[in-house]
Amino acid sequence: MIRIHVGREAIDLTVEMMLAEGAAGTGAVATFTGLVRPDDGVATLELEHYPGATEAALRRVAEDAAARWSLGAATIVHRVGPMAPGERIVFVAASAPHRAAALEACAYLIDRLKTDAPFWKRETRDGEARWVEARDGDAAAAARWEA
Amino acid sequence: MIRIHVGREAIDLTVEMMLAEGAAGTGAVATFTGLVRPDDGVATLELEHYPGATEAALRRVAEDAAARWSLGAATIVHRVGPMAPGERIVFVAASAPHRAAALEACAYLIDRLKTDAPFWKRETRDGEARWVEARDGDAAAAARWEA
Amino acid sequence: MALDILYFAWVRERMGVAQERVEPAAEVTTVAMLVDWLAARDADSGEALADRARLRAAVDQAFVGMDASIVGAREVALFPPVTGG
Amino acid sequence: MALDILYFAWVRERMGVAQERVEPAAEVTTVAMLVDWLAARDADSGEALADRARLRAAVDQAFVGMDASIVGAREVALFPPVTGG
Repeated sequence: MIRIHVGREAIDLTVEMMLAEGAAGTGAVATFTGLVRPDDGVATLELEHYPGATEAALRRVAEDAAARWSLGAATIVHRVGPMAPGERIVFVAASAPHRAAALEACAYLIDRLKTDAPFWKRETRDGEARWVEARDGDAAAAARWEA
Repeated sequence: MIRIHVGREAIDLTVEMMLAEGAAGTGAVATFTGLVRPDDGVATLELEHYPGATEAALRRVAEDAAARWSLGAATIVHRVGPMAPGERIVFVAASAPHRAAALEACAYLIDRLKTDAPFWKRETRDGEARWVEARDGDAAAAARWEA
Repeated sequence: MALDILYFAWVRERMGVAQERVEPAAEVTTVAMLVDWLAARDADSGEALADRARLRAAVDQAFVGMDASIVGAREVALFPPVTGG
Repeated sequence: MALDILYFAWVRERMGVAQERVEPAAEVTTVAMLVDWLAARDADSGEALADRARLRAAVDQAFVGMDASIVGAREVALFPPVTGG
């Protein structure tokens, strides 16, 4: 089961975990949640995206993971619009019969998402907004999955 | 924050995620959940443990992870007693400022738990109970963290 | 042939529009040539698109390199490196 | 000196008890020697502890190898390889 969702509303982990755990054959679920760091001086974070292209890119990432690790479920939920410190930006989950596949696929989902999906972060600190710069480490993290 | 819990009651992910996400400086939370596989022919799974020694072993694993990856929070919650297919056996979480630390620490927590904590599984299939055998892969997975 | 251009993040802010429809000359056949063509129209566009090393593109919603063809494309997006997750 | 022995999983089932208090001779100084001493007491114990390759131990709640000392220990646990998680 592939689940892709991009929306302005808060991410509901209870629902997402229920879906991930409920996939056929699931003995292991690995998840990653990204949050607006509450102590980083950021007052608000705003996420912009490329509607249509975003969902297609996320679906490709999830389908690649599901095929590579024979997942029962691959979930990517990403929030857009303004959000406050402590709120969830992204949630990914991988469900598999055993843990190695779930853990690896989860890392793959978030690493690929960081480089392959058209989202842009703008943060406001001390009343000043600036676009977040891409990190070199993100490309390296995504590249390690190419083999 | 180190959170260790061993108990007979169902694992409440909402509470556990709230604790893991609420740790100081958290921008990333990686989790692993182990479930009784619902389609595996197992009617019930029973978990036995070594009271006292179990909690101490889990605390050591969590403290090692917290120190190694500078975690904001390390959680290990493990259920004991009888459980039904689809139910959660174990939940681990690692909270960190960035994702690489959270993902690696989460894998470490579950890999080390598999070899270092005194739990034993007994499953009932077709009315017959048998003790689950340890998997060779578990020792190998734990060994890869020794460096 | 009419082509929709979408701008995101600081590219959008610098361009002052999120989207425009253009009709570049027939010899404009790659993303790089399209960026040059857009930038050459006026000083503001030129400034907005000056930092070519930090520009990325998608043609018909697929991420591509700057040398990718735009022949027959309906939609080209220009934006900075992505920062989601 | 009195020593509490704890058994878990199939070791417990085969021994027929979860716990017992024993007083081994002073020359029984390691886990392996303790297992030999327990197994030598009667045929049932001998059978229950026969599969030495699949026995693991903890001394005073710390996992140890079979050659670990039990001198001064208060509690020794014997069990199969663990299978949690």
